[in-house]
Amino acid sequence: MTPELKRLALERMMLIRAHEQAAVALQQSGQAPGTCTSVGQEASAVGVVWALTPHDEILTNHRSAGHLLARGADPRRIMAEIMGRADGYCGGKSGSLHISVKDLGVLLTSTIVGGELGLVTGVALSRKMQRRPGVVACFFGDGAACEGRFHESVNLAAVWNLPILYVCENNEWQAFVHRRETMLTERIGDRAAAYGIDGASVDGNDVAAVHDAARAAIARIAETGKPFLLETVTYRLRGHYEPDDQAYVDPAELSHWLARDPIHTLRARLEADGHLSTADFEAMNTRVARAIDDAIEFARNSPAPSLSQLTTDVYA
Amino acid sequence: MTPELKRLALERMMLIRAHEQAAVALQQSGQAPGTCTSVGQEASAVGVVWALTPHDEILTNHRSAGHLLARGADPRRIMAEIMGRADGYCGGKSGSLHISVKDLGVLLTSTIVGGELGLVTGVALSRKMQRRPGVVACFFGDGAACEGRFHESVNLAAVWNLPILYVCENNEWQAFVHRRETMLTERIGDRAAAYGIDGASVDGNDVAAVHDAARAAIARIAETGKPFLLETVTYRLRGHYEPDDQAYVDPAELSHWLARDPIHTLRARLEADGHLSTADFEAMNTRVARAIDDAIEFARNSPAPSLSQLTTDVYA
Amino acid sequence: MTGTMNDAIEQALADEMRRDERVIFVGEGVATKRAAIAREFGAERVRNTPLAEGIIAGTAAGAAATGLRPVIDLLFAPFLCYAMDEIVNSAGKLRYISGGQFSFPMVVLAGTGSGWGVGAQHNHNIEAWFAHSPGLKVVMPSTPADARGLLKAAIRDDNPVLFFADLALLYVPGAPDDADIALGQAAIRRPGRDVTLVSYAKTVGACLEAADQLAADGISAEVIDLRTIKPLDEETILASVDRTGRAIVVHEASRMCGVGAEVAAIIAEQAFESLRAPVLRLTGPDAPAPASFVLEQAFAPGAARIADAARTLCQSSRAPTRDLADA
Amino acid sequence: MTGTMNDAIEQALADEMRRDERVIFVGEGVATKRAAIAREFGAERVRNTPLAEGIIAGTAAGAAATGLRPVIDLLFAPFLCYAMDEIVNSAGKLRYISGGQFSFPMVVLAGTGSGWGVGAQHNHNIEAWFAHSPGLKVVMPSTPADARGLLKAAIRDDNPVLFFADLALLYVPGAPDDADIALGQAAIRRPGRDVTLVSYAKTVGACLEAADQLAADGISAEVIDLRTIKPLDEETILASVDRTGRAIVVHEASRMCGVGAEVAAIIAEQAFESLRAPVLRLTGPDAPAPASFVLEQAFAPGAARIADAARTLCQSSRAPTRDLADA
Ligand SMILES: Cc1ncc(C[n+]2csc(CCOP(=O)(O)OP(=O)(O)O)c2C)c(N)n1
Ligand SMILES: Cc1ncc(C[n+]2csc(CCOP(=O)(O)OP(=O)(O)O)c2C)c(N)n1
Ligand SMILES: [Mg+2]
Ligand SMILES: [Mg+2]
Repeated sequence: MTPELKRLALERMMLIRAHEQAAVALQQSGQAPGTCTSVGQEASAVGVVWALTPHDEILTNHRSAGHLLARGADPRRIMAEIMGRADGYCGGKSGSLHISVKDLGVLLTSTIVGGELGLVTGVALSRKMQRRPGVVACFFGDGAACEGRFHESVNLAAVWNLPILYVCENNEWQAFVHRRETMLTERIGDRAAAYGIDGASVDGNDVAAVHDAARAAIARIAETGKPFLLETVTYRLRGHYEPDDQAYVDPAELSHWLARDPIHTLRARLEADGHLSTADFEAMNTRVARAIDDAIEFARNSPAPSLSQLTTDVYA
Repeated sequence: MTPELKRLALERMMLIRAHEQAAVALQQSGQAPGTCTSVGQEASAVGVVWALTPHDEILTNHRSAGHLLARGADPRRIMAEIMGRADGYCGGKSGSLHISVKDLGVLLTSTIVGGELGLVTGVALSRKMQRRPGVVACFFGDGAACEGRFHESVNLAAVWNLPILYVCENNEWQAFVHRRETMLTERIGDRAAAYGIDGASVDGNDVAAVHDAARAAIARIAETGKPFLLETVTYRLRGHYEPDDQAYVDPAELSHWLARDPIHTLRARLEADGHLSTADFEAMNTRVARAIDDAIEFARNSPAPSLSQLTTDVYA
Repeated sequence: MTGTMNDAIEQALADEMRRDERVIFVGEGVATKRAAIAREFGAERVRNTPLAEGIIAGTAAGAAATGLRPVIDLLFAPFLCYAMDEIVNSAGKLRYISGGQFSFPMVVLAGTGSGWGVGAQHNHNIEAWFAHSPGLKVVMPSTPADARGLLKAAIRDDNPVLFFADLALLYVPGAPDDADIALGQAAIRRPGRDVTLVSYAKTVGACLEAADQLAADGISAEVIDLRTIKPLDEETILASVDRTGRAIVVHEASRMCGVGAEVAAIIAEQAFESLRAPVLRLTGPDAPAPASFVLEQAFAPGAARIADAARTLCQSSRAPTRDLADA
Repeated sequence: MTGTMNDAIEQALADEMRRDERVIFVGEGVATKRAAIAREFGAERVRNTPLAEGIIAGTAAGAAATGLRPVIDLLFAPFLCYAMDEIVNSAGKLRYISGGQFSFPMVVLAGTGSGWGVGAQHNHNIEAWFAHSPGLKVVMPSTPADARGLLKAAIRDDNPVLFFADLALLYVPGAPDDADIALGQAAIRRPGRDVTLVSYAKTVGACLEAADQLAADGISAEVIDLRTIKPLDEETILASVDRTGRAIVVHEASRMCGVGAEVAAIIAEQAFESLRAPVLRLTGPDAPAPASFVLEQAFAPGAARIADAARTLCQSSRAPTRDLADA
């Protein structure tokens, strides 16, 4: 990443963080239901999504705000969806857990863990049969990697040569269960070998490293025609779902990762390299704050869906 | 295996083959529904099952005759079950596809591909929590290894240290689909690494090699407390389910494997080593033929289940 | 031209795959077992899969949402248990959840029902599950012609359709003539005045047999074949019961919360004034399907049971309320 | 002593785990979220799992068949879609398939229903699926006390029991007193003469509210809480309808092939002579569950709708057949 791109990445990561903090505040003040925030995972989202072309597609899950905002989704319509309003991306029918934005190629978002893994093969098959170049990125967690659908999906994609960038965002937690309680191996990227495809693991808190790894993976998919399994090693800095006091989290583990906050480290590096002035940073802060204030304002003013919506969009 | 044990193994393998051929004949003459025969896979069944103690347990699937007969099940009651008679091991309610024999530790036989994989973890958990030593052997096919439940089962067994001997009988076919259409890798035993456990692949048509590999695997389970994934590389010499002309099978592949028929090769080896005389072999043939004739006779004379059985054994 | 329901399914597939190149056919061994289809349409559109129902259904849903029109063969109904998430939570719900951004034009094929002696893990009539779930349609034909017409309609429909083939009917010769049949239209197989027999799949034949027996006793039974279970053709059912004043619902699936419960409830709610007798259900028992031939044959209600029930019903009847009202 | 349904579930678990060391508690995060249970009974009996519902349910079935009595928490009802094979094809059928060699004493816990705004992949009332399937029992309580008694009965039962907790009721304070409650017994929450309201889970409250409103109009409504869906307490339902001559079945689950269809069908068949009016069903729509609060609140039938329906029913009624017969 160029310094310029890194600065843009920092601002987008700050936008994601601010969005999540706003969602938390709204939940705490009873203005919105709980959400699964991506606090701490912003680098993984921006690093991968910015490696995609506008024609590539994305499948994501319950922890999607980072992917959506990295892709350029409108914070106002995301916030409206979280608050269940008519102007939300899904008219309020989804809420925060499965926000799709077809116009941006963010497709079939599911909160069933493993749902995206079950659907992405079909999305990639369409792309392949319609002779559309590019890839489909599929974001899922370390928990989803324990579901049988992970096995079925990666294996089918390998056998059928589907252009899928599997992105396992390993944040060490599966709701209230630590990843180490659920698997004996450390690196999910290594599982690629079991399917005869390539894989890699990257520091998910270093946006530049993630971006490079994602671009290399996409190049590899173009070369081999096969899917690629990329693991971004990161950490869930807030609880699983608001509210969650994380009393069950080892404080040492948490502080270890707090010290590796992807936003703080990126900012520090940019400043150290002389690519970011305090003024630059303040300007970013201001723009981000304004965008999120607008989003909240927009969502608050958006009407509730009309009751007639209860039974629309069931059948085509 | 000692020469004596090999002779016994040969006779048991001949019994399995004769049983399957009888089942085929009954189907062809309209006296029994179709079955999934284990013709060609007798060495895998006898080699593994004879490595178990009477206290160990077995889960198997739709292709179970070899496992049942190797374990010492009564050919008469198997045949009666296949013919849907009252004296069958399941009173005729199962038919050939899911024959359990609890008294022999052959538990929860399922014809849902992957069913045994989903159930074996619980059987092993009971054994472990009840402090019963030994292992649970779980027979499944290369097709079952494609089901998500394979992934979930092996992973949970690894994390929970369950004493399971996973035995993947890779016969190159998954009903009407060749294994190579379903996976990019050649050796299913290698997948153990993805779960942090040990695995191995063995010539599944060499009963002594299978037996040694199974014994080594069981010893390893005792040592590590972890499950073991053993692949027996074999071949389905008849069709998937009677009747099946196998028109879809490459004749070269079939003849390659016909030349490696586990019964013929074992017999030839024993004869070459001077451990089997023609008289010995004839005597075996006679005993086997009589056992199968008895079985058919018994099954034919067994009554159909009474209609009252339609609704028994539904609730405990 | 004659053929079986199995032929009809293959013909409908070929017809639609010729008509619309977006239609693909996917499943465990479909390219092997439907060799003619595989030859004509090629390996890209006719695909064998690894043994994994969940990803087959998920792939279909993902492909349907992005421009293809998949038909998947999951072989036997109980195997759908591995694909419930993809069928119900994804294909059935993601249109709604997304506020209408996606549609799922896909068909799921599966066989079920007594006849092959394969037991409860290959034979389980679960069509009611899908009727109970939003966003899905359900078809279960009783003739080759209906199978052909309904499968074509299912493939052209923009919603996920579950297409269940009754194993006992799959290889029965018939006339799979090529008539268009819209989803949601029941067929009156035999008109009658005294009692309405509502059924689908194999038990339609039992009802027709029963109707013959009843005719001998001077009882005129009307036989309705639902053909499509969801959307359900309530009009045809209610119009018939308004005429006959008596109804018996017959199917192989078990009783509790089955399609028969739905049909009986609709009649009890919307044809109450016309009813002259209790609405009866004759169904399979609350038990898994046995393999043994004699037990399997006893599972689904047969003609004798149906005729007996109809006779009792016609004896013990009263005038309908609408007449009583004037009394 | 007061507590919520969630407390009651934990108490029942603790009671049974103390009483019977074969009872184990397994699921994603159960050891974390039920820390007191984990502390008391230890890591061997209270187990967190990898994220894989299918193997959790399969492990429970395999363990149940070999001497343990597992209780598994699958969290939310839609997640059962990943475990249908283990619940339906294994736990529900292998006793029968094996000719009675195995039994499956296990309990599956899951939450569902509107109230949390979590949308259709966390909220889907699918209890009817399991009522339709052989070998399974189904419980869905409406009070903390019932939850405690029924969960204990479920854990002691030798069959697989699906235990659904209505999310809207889970944290409502109540009195989880420790009474034994047998499976299969409905409760008459309020006696009445004119109309029977049959319901379960959250809509029981709506029926009681409706009954209050109706009382003001001089209509006396009887409210039946099924508590157990399978086995269904037909006697209590039929006895009530024999007295009132009118019935409305109310639930949040969708209409087609739901529990309401079964109850209405039973009434139409076995209480026909007592009926003075059509049997009505008030249910959730044929739609996935919306997340938006206003839409979610409109999903399940409320007191006003129930009271209106009851009023119409009581106006437009006739004398029951048994009286008409003498006319
Ligand atoms: C099939 C299914 N099981 C359980 C859940 C409840 N749940 C939601 S998120 C979550 C944890 C997922 O962990 P992971 O896949 O690592 O993703 P993360 O939340 O850590 O981003 C769980 C258990 C679910 N939504 N779907
Ligand atoms: C879930 C499920 N899907 C499909 C089938 C149909 N079927 C029965 S056996 C079989 C092939 C199984 O292949 P494999 O696991 O390799 O075992 P093999 O038959 O080769 O011994 C199939 C597809 C089934 N019984 N269950
Ligand atoms: Mg995680
Ligand atoms: Mg095989």
